[in-house]
Parts: sequence; structure tokens; C-alpha cells
Amino acid sequence: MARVGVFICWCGANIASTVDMEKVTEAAAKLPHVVYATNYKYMCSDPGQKTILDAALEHKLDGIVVAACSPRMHEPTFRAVAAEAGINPYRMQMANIREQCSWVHGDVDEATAKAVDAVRMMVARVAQSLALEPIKVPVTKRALVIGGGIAGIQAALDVADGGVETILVERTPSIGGKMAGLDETFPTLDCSQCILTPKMVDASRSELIKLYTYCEVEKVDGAVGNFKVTIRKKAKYVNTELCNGCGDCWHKCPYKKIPSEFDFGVGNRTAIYVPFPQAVPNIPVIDRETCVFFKTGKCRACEKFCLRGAIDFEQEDEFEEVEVGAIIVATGYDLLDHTQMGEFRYGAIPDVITGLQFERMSSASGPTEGKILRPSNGEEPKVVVFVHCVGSRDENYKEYCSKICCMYSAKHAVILKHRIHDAQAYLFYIDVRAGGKGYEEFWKRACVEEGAEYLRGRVSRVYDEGGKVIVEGQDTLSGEQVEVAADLVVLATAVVPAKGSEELARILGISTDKDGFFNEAHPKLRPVDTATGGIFLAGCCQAPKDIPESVAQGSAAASKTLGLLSKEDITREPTVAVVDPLICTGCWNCVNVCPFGAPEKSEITITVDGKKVTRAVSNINEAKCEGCGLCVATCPGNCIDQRGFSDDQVYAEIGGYLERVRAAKNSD
Amino acid sequence: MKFSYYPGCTLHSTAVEYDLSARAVCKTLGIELVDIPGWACCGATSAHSVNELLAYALPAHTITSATESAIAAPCAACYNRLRYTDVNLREDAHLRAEVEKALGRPYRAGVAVRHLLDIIANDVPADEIQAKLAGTLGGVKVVCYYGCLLTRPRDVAAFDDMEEPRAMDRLMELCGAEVLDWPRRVVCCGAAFSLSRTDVVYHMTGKILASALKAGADAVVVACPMCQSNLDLRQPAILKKLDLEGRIPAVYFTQLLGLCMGHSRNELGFGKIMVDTSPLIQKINSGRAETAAPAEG
Amino acid sequence: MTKAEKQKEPEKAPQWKPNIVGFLCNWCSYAGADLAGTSRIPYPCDVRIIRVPCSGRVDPLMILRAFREGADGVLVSGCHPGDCHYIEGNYYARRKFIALKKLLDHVGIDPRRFRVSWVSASEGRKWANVVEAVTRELLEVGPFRYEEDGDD
Amino acid sequence: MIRLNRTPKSSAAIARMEEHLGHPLSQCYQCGKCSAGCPAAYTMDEPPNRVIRFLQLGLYDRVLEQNSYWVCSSCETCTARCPRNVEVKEIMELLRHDAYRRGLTSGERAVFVFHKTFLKTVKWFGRLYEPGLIMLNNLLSGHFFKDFAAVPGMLLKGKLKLFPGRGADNAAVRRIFKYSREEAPRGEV
Ligand SMILES: Cc1cc2nc3c(=O)[nH]c(=O)nc-3n(C[C@H](O)[C@H](O)[C@H](O)COP(=O)(O)OP(=O)(O)OC[C@H]3O[C@@H](n4cnc5c(N)ncnc54)[C@H](O)[C@@H]3O)c2cc1C
Ligand SMILES: Cc1cc2nc3c(=O)[nH]c(=O)nc-3n(C[C@H](O)[C@H](O)[C@H](O)COP(=O)(O)OP(=O)(O)OC[C@H]3O[C@@H](n4cnc5c(N)ncnc54)[C@H](O)[C@@H]3O)c2cc1C
Ligand code: SF4
Ligand code: SF4
Ligand code: SF4
Ligand code: SF4
Ligand code: SF4
Ligand code: SF4
Ligand code: SF4
Ligand code: SF4
Repeated sequence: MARVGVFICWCGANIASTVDMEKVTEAAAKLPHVVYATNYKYMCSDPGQKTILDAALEHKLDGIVVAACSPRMHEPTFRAVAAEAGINPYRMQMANIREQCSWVHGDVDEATAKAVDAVRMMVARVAQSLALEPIKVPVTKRALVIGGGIAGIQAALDVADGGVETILVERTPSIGGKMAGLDETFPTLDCSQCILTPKMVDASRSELIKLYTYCEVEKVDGAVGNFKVTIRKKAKYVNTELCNGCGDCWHKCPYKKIPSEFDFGVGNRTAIYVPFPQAVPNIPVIDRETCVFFKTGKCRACEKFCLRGAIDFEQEDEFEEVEVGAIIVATGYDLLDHTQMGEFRYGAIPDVITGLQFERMSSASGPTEGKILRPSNGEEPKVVVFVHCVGSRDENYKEYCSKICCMYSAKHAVILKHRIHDAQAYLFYIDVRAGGKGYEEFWKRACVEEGAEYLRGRVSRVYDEGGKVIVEGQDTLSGEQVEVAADLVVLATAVVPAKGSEELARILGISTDKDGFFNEAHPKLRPVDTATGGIFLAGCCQAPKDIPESVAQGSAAASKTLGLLSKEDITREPTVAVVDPLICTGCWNCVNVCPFGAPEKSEITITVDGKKVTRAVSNINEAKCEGCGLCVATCPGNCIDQRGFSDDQVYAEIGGYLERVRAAKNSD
Repeated sequence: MKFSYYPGCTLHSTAVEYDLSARAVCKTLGIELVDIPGWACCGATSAHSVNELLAYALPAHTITSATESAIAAPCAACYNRLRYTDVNLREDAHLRAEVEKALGRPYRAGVAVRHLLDIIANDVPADEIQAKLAGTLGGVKVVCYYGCLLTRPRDVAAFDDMEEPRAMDRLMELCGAEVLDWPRRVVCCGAAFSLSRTDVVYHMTGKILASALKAGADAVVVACPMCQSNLDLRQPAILKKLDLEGRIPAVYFTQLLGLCMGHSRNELGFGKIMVDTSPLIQKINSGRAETAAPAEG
Repeated sequence: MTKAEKQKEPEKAPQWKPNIVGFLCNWCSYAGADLAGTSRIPYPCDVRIIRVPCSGRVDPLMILRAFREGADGVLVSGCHPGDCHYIEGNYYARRKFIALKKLLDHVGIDPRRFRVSWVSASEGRKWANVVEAVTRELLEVGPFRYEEDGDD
Repeated sequence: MIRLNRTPKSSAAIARMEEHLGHPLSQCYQCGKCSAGCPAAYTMDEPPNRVIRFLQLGLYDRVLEQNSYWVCSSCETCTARCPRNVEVKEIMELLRHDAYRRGLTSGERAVFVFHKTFLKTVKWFGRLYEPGLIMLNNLLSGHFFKDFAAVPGMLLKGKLKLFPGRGADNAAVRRIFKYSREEAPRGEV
């Protein structure tokens, strides 16, 4: 018989007000295996933990059940307590009587009965639990950062600062992300390029940072501490060893009218191009889709003019496998495509643009050299309407607030006034969200000092008529409909996860929230971790944020990474699957279903009737097994079991509950 | 294709030309229209304005009286009311029970309610329509006006885009009109107030007329008798009030389709439009001649 | 030995509460159920939850066992197809459970007693709705009784 | 000053309305998009978002005194665009139903009378009879000769029939009217 102690937590009034502590304790004490049961106000507090320690020694416990909050909250805490008390941590189980009981059920009798059942089930489980030892795996001291925006750059710099080699994978030809395209930045109006380019250069100069631009992550195997990552290096058709970035090629490329991705179509680029003059690395790539040579077989102008012979039309995509111990995902954001919104005429009006297009126009290094112009006719706009919350806070599109657009719209209004003194800005807003250092002051400045007209209400529809964009909105404060005949309309469109995020989530095995942003492990306490060990998040890929927050999260992810990689080896959960080789028939069902390639075909030699027989059987690689249990449930011969989630444990739980049910059923 | 035909009240009076042209076009396209025995008024704005049960029971009567499995409704307002009724009666068992009490018979769910524009634009393949065209619209400039009820609300009506519908535009392009992009295709004309608050009609319809004139259209193409009567009957007075020059006939899409299919203007009821349509017809004819000429030469 | 379920007329005994075993995957549905708690969304309290690493871990035998031991209903809830923490565990799970439903029907257990749902970690409200729906359905179906034939 | 001495829910009318709508009125966050696109807002005492605001504050009777719901043209623009999926048009409609039952015209007698006469003609003939409607409407609203300028032209063009058409299932229609009226006893249809 096991010697189990049951510790029931009040969580102050959180549990105790709905679950009758005494009744649960009484019921627990009567259960088989249980030698001690008690309750306490806050089990996770120091005195609470001491209660467990003392009881463990006094009653010679070899198993513990803590009936308290969710194991997702305090399992690590109580496992540590168990270990301290000399009990194997995997013989500690938590009965969730808070999140899944007291907080969702109002009736004291019902909630108490459910809590008792939960304790019964966990006691039965503990009695069936084997002592497990965590698995130790050596750590690869190298990090991977995916996405070279400001968040990724900051993370890479900080990891490298900690002395760890870092691979920075960026899918466009240059690092820098959206910030590289911004004009001045709120709330201080310092020039984005001026503060970003030094960081980009640092990243390219660092001995410890390897830039993989124009590359994408193709496949990720392994687990925390030892990921094997396959990187696709897209063909640049330029030999990066030979090229010195002189620019002769792109100046000579005859195909000049390709809308530039970096400029969001405000400017053009050539078929061989660097996205922007300050690009890092400053080495061009040929865009296969638009290059005349690839389309028609004629041209090769760039090749002719390249004095260094760097053009190489024969290049093909290459794949490289790298091993890393941790991964930081910093793939950033895109803007919601407003051409899916009918009220803005599905993008049919050229003078309706997005915030990022405005940034490219107002940026001194942009295609218009800082001149804000009407795309329809190239004239200076005098009346500009900025529309907040386009597709944000809207159940038909994105329910959430995009967080940065109130501030950048205010910034745009200020910049407009600085560039075109007699221009008038109108801003349609619902609330101005300016919670940051200096932010409130900044929007006040836009409104009071720079004369921007704030109208509290949404825009219903825009029309193009007579060369103007008619904006129909509401001023809810006066209760009047307002109409502005604008020269330019700038939409603060919703921030959405970068294209391809879903695919990347799948490759990495991490989850996304309802809006497609990557999920953090805990919204408050683990905002940079994912639920998958060794994978961290930084920047807008987790949720919309501005530059200071992206940088902060980049640094936070770096410190998490350094913490992880500072260890010689890490421990992995021992809840892995194990094959019984004696009964395995070698059907390879497990090999086929395992998403992580953990079961491996192997051989055993056994002696049957004095004869040695060699058989092909499955063997599960502990370092790869993530403990999903799929193979266990799939093996037709029941040859696999899972440590920590064994069949016996699950059946014990079922039994622990239904025994009571059967007893009750029989009595009526 | 066979449909129960629900002309609605106006097609039997103020909008006879819509009825005539719809029947003619359907005949040419092989769409058989079967009259609904004993159909009643859908109740229009008034019923749903003031009495919910009435607003559902009147259309329910007509739907239940239909003999075919689908109804073709040419009037956008009727269509909207019938659709609303069908959607809500299917979703809400309680309401349905109430309505059935009023009807004194079970509601016939499962009859598809379709607008005539939807049927012609989406069920008949473009090449089949093309094959029936004997002439073109000769490149006349038109704007298509859908009005508010044809495509709204999203989950009830929508056979086309709610903000920027295109079904009628496609048909008119097929007929060889120059279809102009204009911004007021789904703005309400104020039909509900045609007799009670004519000032509201002036205001709302005025905006539409002004916009159509500004776009430089030769005609406004419509798919709703209420819209047509507002744009047509009240046009002289509205334009006078707005101090705008010009006249712009509001014609049904079926009339223009029918014209291209070789039906006579009389058959299509062109003469029943209050605003003079002869300049439009002239333009169509001269446009046809122009496009035909080089082909001969 | 055959098992036959005796469909008792839904006895007008409002006190009767179904006994439901819920297998919840650790990453999505268990977290979703926790979220229902943190968001204080009330729901009926007739489900007893067993945490499993993945819905793919749930062996159909476990479900049959639960019925055999007296459960009135079984619920398996995992991540949405495509969202599985283990990439495709729930995809396999889904296939298995479709087969199981057929089997249940075959052996005379009302398939409505067994339900599979997909609840993500962000769907606390959905979890509450699922429990509500399952409970309501089982109240209709009534208690599960079976007898083992044979006079041994 | 509005004295907020009761919660909106305490008003039975508002509670009924919310039940009918299927969502609480608090779902509206007063962004004004409904009003911005409303073609009739210019002639409303209060634009749609404010109608909802007053309802949120529990001021149901005050809303009934305003003309907004009478001049709403039921065009659905508001509902179609509302970012919070508030049934704005439906709110207007429910207000009309109630006002009609209570005989409240809120300064829009003409609209009120129109609906009444419209339904009368439908009740009598099963279908709309336009000349009858115009005449009746003018009689009841006191604008005797309104719109008659257009009538001769329309008659000439064969657009108006002098006599009501036949063919509607009058018995069925009467039954519907009878039942609907019984359901709404004060609804003078
Ligand atoms: C109009 C506008 C104005 C703004 N103005 C300001 C301002 O004034 N002040 C301020 O603080 N903030 C401002 N912001 C916000 C600012 O742009 C963001 O906070 C910041 O850029 C976020 O950085 P990031 O690294 O997270 O994402 P990003 O800048 O989006 O970088 C992500 C990078 O990852 C790459 N990537 C994406 N997917 C993959 C993949 N699968 N594989 C490899 N690489 C990938 C992308 O190419 C990109 O380079 C503004 C935003 C907008 C829209
Ligand atoms: C009413 C209210 C409700 C809130 N609710 C929420 C919520 O629901 N969700 C949420 O996310 N956030 C909430 N917050 C915000 C939350 O409280 C803060 O974000 C968080 O507590 C900040 O943590 P901190 O460690 O920075 O500061 P603090 O919690 O203030 O901790 C600072 C510590 O430093 C100590 N200290 C100060 N000076 C010295 C010194 N010179 N030497 C040594 N020690 C010193 C202090 O004694 C204190 O222990 C709430 C805040 C308020 C005011
Ligand atoms: S252990 Fe959990 S339930 Fe108990 S006090 Fe701590 S947080 Fe609350
Ligand atoms: S011309 Fe040659 S060296 Fe110069 S940028 Fe182009 S590829 Fe590089
Ligand atoms: S070969 Fe392609 S990239 Fe080179 S110059 Fe010609 S079009 Fe430009
Ligand atoms: S930050 Fe401002 S503009 Fe952007 S979604 Fe939020 S409230 Fe709207
Ligand atoms: S439990 Fe089985 S299927 Fe799951 S990861 Fe481990 S070996 Fe693979
Ligand atoms: S599924 Fe089972 S029997 Fe088949 S190979 Fe794997 S362990 Fe062996
Ligand atoms: S659009 Fe919707 S949310 Fe906005 S004010 Fe109108 S009803 Fe309220
Ligand atoms: S339905 Fe009524 S309230 Fe809504 S936009 Fe149309 S007229 Fe205005």
C-alpha cells in the first residue's frame, strides 16, 4: 500500500467559499492509501509548503495529492516540495479544485462532491504512479532567431552579447523589418533609420551573429536544447562572396517599374534590387518572378555590367541544417489588407492609403524623398483624413485593438503639419489609447499645438467623387454627421500576424491565438515563452506592440535564451513512451504516427528455447519523444506505455471516480 | 428553370414595365414563371414597421402559396421581406408557430426565395445570355443602382457584395454598355417615405441622382420598383430643387436586357417611364451603328 | 455476452445528474477549462476531468472502460484540428473516434453518450458551452444501464 | 441632468428589447458608425447611436418621444456596418412597433398615418391599391392634393389602375390581419 498524504488548499476564499474544506478532508482521510489529510489556507505559501514537508516526514509519505489550483499553475511548486520531502516529484499530483471547480460551480454541495471526486481520482493515480527521473540532455550552445525586424535584431545582439553564437534568419533580402521603413518615431520623433541602422550594422559585424537573409525556416526537428533546423537559402542569383554592393547592376536593370514591397507599392524597384539603400547586407538579389531574363531568356544586363562577375543565374535554392539549443521567433506583423473592406471601396480609390504607405512617403529616404503626395495626381494634399481603428475593434474583421495606431496616427498628423504647413488633418477616433511614457503628452501636442482636428466617431463609408475622397463620419460628441472632402485618406489598418505565421507555427509546433498571433505560455507571468520548451517570442508576432515594447521583449527573449543555454544540460520531462520489445511485432504503426520521429526501427536479440533470435522492434528515442501518447494509443499490440501517463494511471483515475458512481447507482 | 413568380403589388401598377420586361426576358432565357395563386402584399415597410407578426405572416402566406420550389421576386423590397421571413421562420420555432396560427396552415419551409437579378446574373451562364443577345447597348454609359435592400443584411439577403455589388454591372457589360464606377450603388433612396415624408425622399434620392449625373451616365439601371419610382417620378422636382440640369432615365435592367434580346420598346414598357427615354434609345442606336460600321468596312 | 442498454424513459427525476468522464488534452482543452475558471464562467458540474497529454493519447479502450464502469457519458476534448501541440495527434484521434462512435452504436450504446469536441486554450466560453451541451444531451438520453447476459 | 437611479435592465421594455435582439444594448460602444452612414439621421431628433445611448441609460420613454425611429427608412446600412454587430435597424423597428401600439406619433404624424393607411388598403384588397392609398393617405394626413400632380401623367402612362386588382386570397389576408391584431390588441390596424 502506498502512503499518500492529501493537502487541500483554501486559496483564501477562492476555494473555501464554495468547497467545504472539512468535508473534503474527511472524505480524503477515508480513502485507501491515504494516511494523512489536512487543509490549509494557502498551500503554496511558505507555511503551506512547510505543512507538507512536516507531514511527509511525520507520516512517512511516499505520495502526495495537493488539491488546489490548476497544475498548470503550481505543479512545479509542489513537485519541488515533494522532492524536498524526499518523495519522487512524479508521485505528487494536483487535484484541480479551483479553476475547474470552485470558480465555475456555485452550489456548495455540488462543488464539494466534485472536489472529493477529484481527490479520489488523484489518490488512485498517485498509488499507480512510478517514481520517475527527469531525462538529461546536453545543450547545443547556439541560438536561432527567426525574423530580422527590430525585435529579432535586438534579441540577436543581446544573445551574442552573452557570448552565444546566433543565427538570424530573415526572409527578405535585408534585416530591419518595418522599422527600417518608418519615418520619425513617436513619441520623441527621432528618425527611425538613425536609431536602427547602427543596430543593423552591429548585427552584421558581430562575430557571433550569422545573418541568413533571403532565407526561410523549412523544418524543425528535435526539442529544447537540441533543435535541428533546416534553412532554405533562397537563390539570390548573386554570389555574395564576390559582390561588393556597388549597385551597377540594379542601375542598369531595364525593368524598373516593379512595385517595391519595402515601399508598400509607393515606390518602385528593379528586378535585381536591394530593398532600400541602407540595407544590411547591402547585396542585391534577383527576383525570379519579375526578371526579364527568367521570363524570356533575354537580357542579362546586370551580368554584363557587373565588373566583379558576381551574377550567377545558375544558382538554386540551398538547404542547410543547423543545430541550435533555443529559438526566438520574431516574425513581426503585417497590416490588414483594407482592400477586403467594402466601406473603403475595396482599395479602388488611389488616394486611400495605409499608415505604412504614408510612412514611406514621409520618410526622407523614401521614394518621394519625404514629400507627401496624392497618389492619384502627385499633388500635395491639403486636407488629410486619418481613420483610426480600421478593421480593429470590429467584430467583422479583428476584434482586438491594434495598440499602436492611435499613436502613429497622431504622429502622422504632426508630420503632415511639419511638411505641409497649410494642411489640415482630421482624425476619426473612438478612444485615443496613449498609455505609455510621454504618449499622452504627444497626442495632446498633435491636437493642441499642431492643430489636428480630432473627431470622435467612426467613418462609415468613403466615396470618390469629383477628384476628392468624400469621408462620411460621425462626430458623436456633437451628435452630428460630418463629411470631409479629403485629398488623402490614411487608414490605420489593423495589425495582423505576418504572412506565413500559421505555417511557421506548424513547423515549430507552437500554437497561435484566435487571431493568429503566437501564443505565450502565460499571459502575465511567461509573456515571452511559448508552451514549447526552448522556443521564445519577441515583438509583434505575439501581439501588436510598438518599438520600445518590441525591443524590451527582444531583450527578454534573449535573456531567457541565455538562461537556458548557460546550462550544460537540461532536464526533460520523463513522461515519454516506452516499448516493451519482447512483445513488439514490428508493425511500425508507432513509427508512422509519431509526429516527432521518436520511435526508431531497431533490433533485439533474444534467446528463445536456447536459440538466439534477432527481431526487428521499435525503440523510442527518449530525446525526441515529446510524450504525446499517440503511439501508445495506436499500437495494436498494446506494447507501448507512457511513463507518467500510463494506462494504469488513467484507469486508476477512471476507477477512482466511477467506483463511487457504481456504489451510488447500486444503492438506489 | 421554373420559378414561382412573385411580382408584388407595384409590378401590377406603377411598375408594369418591370413586369412586362421581366416576363419577356425570362421567356427568352427559358426561365418559366408560374404565378402564385392568391398571393398577397408582402406588407412592405409598413407591416414590419408597426407589427412584427403581420410582417412575417403576409410574406409567409405568399411563400406557402407558391407551387414551385423557388420563388423569383423582381422587387428588392418584397425580396427582402420574403427572405427575412423565410430565414427567421426557419430559425425561430416559436415565431413560426405564431405565424402558422395566423395563416391557419403550416408554413412551407424550404422554398428558395431569389431575386430576379440573382437568378439571371448567377444561374444563367454568361455565354447563354450572350447567345440570346441580338444587339448591344452600343456603349451607352450607365450606372447600376442596387439600392439598400437587395444585398442587405449580410446574412439574410447577400447574393452579392453588400457594399459594392456587381451582378447588375456584369449583365450590363455583357450587353455592351459602358458601366461606370460610381459610389452610390447601395445608398438608400428613402422609398419608405415616398408618400409620407417626401422631403426625405428628395434628400436621399437627390444625392443619388446628383451622383449619377456627375458620373456622366446616360441612364441609371435599377432592379427595384420603389427605387425606380423615386428616381423617375420625382426626378423633375428633385433636380429643380437641387438646381441641377439634365434628365437621366431610371430603367430596369430587364428593360435593357430585353432591348438587346430584340424585344420591342413597347413590349418592354419603355413608354411608361416618366423621364423621356428617347435620347437614351437614340444613343444606343447610334452606338450600335458606330460599332457595326467598321465591321462592315 | 452481449451488452444491452436499457433505455429507461427519461424519468422525471430532476435530481438525476449524469456522470461524465472528460478526457482533456493538457495543452488546449485543459487550459481552456482553466480559462473558464479564471474567467468565472459557470457551467454544470457533472464532468470529472482526466488530464491527458493529447487527445491522441486516449485509447478507445479507455472510453469503453469508462462506460463499463458506469459512466453515463464520455467526452474527449482536444485542440482544434491543425492546432495540436503535438502537431497531428488530434488528427489521428479524430479518425479513431469516428470509428468508435460506430462501434458504440453497434454494441447498443447510444452514440450520443460519447462526444468529441475541440476547445482551444483561448476558448473558456466554448468549454462551458460544451459541458452545458453534453450535460443537456445526457439528461435527455438518461442514465446508462447495462446488464451482462448469462446466468452464471 | 439625468438622474441615474435605476439600472437599464430594470425597465421591462428594455429587457424585452434585449431579449428580442439577442444581445444586450451594452454591446454598443458608441462609435457612431451607424449614425455616420444613416441616410435619415439628418432629419432625426437624435442619430441612431444616441438612440441606443439613451436606451443604455434606461431612458426608454424619452426615446419614444423622439422622431428617430419613425423616420428610419429600414435601409439596414447601420446593421450592416456596425463593428459590434448591434441590431440597430431592429432596435428602430421595435421602437416603432411599440409606438404604433401606443399610438405615439412623436411629431411624425404623416409617417404614422401612412403606415396605417397602407395596411388598411392591404387589408381591404389583399394587395396594395395605390390610388386608394394616395387618396386615403392624403385624406387622413390632411394634405388633400399632395402628389396628385403626378397622377394624371401616371394614369396616362397606364401606371395607375383606377380600380383595385383582384386575385389576392382575401380570406387568408383577413385572417392574418385578424390574428395579428388580436396578438397586439392596441395595434389599430
Ligand atoms: C504606420 C506605422 C507607424 C509606426 N510608427 C511607430 C513609431 O513611430 N514608434 C514606434 O514605437 N512604433 C511604431 N510602429 C510600430 C513598429 O513598426 C513595430 O513596433 C515594430 O516594427 C515591430 O518590430 P518587429 O520586429 O516585431 O516586427 P517587424 O518589423 O514586422 O519585423 C519582422 C521581420 O521578420 C521577417 N519575417 C516575417 N516572417 C518571417 C519568416 N517566416 N521567416 C523569416 N523572417 C520573417 C519580416 O520580413 C521582418 O523583417 C509603427 C507601425 C506602423 C504600422
Ligand atoms: C489598483 C491596481 C490594480 C491593478 N490590477 C492589475 C491587474 O489586474 N492586472 C495587471 O496586470 N496589473 C495590475 N496592476 C498593475 C500591477 O500592480 C503592476 O504592474 C505590478 O505590480 C508592477 O510590479 P513591479 O514589480 O514593477 O512594482 P511593485 O509591485 O510596486 O514592486 C516594487 C517593490 O519594490 C519595493 N521597493 C520600492 N522602493 C524600494 C527601495 N528603495 N529599496 C528596496 N525595495 C524597494 C517595494 O516595496 C515593492 O515591493 C494594478 C495596479 C493597481 C494600482
Ligand atoms: S496553491 Fe493554488 S490554490 Fe492554493 S493558495 Fe496557492 S494559488 Fe491558491
Ligand atoms: S554590379 Fe556586381 S558587385 Fe555590384 S552590386 Fe551588382 S552584383 Fe554586386
Ligand atoms: S537579367 Fe533580370 S535582373 Fe538582370 S538586368 Fe535583366 S531584368 Fe534585370
Ligand atoms: S490603437 Fe487606437 S486606433 Fe489602433 S485599434 Fe486601438 S484604439 Fe483603434
Ligand atoms: S509518445 Fe509516442 S508518438 Fe508521442 S512523441 Fe513519444 S514516441 Fe512519438
Ligand atoms: S506499434 Fe507497437 S507493435 Fe507496432 S512497432 Fe510500434 S511498438 Fe511495435
Ligand atoms: S455602429 Fe454599432 S457600436 Fe457603433 S454606435 Fe452604432 S450601434 Fe453602437
Ligand atoms: S436602417 Fe434606419 S437607422 Fe439604420 S441606417 Fe437605415 S435609416 Fe438609419
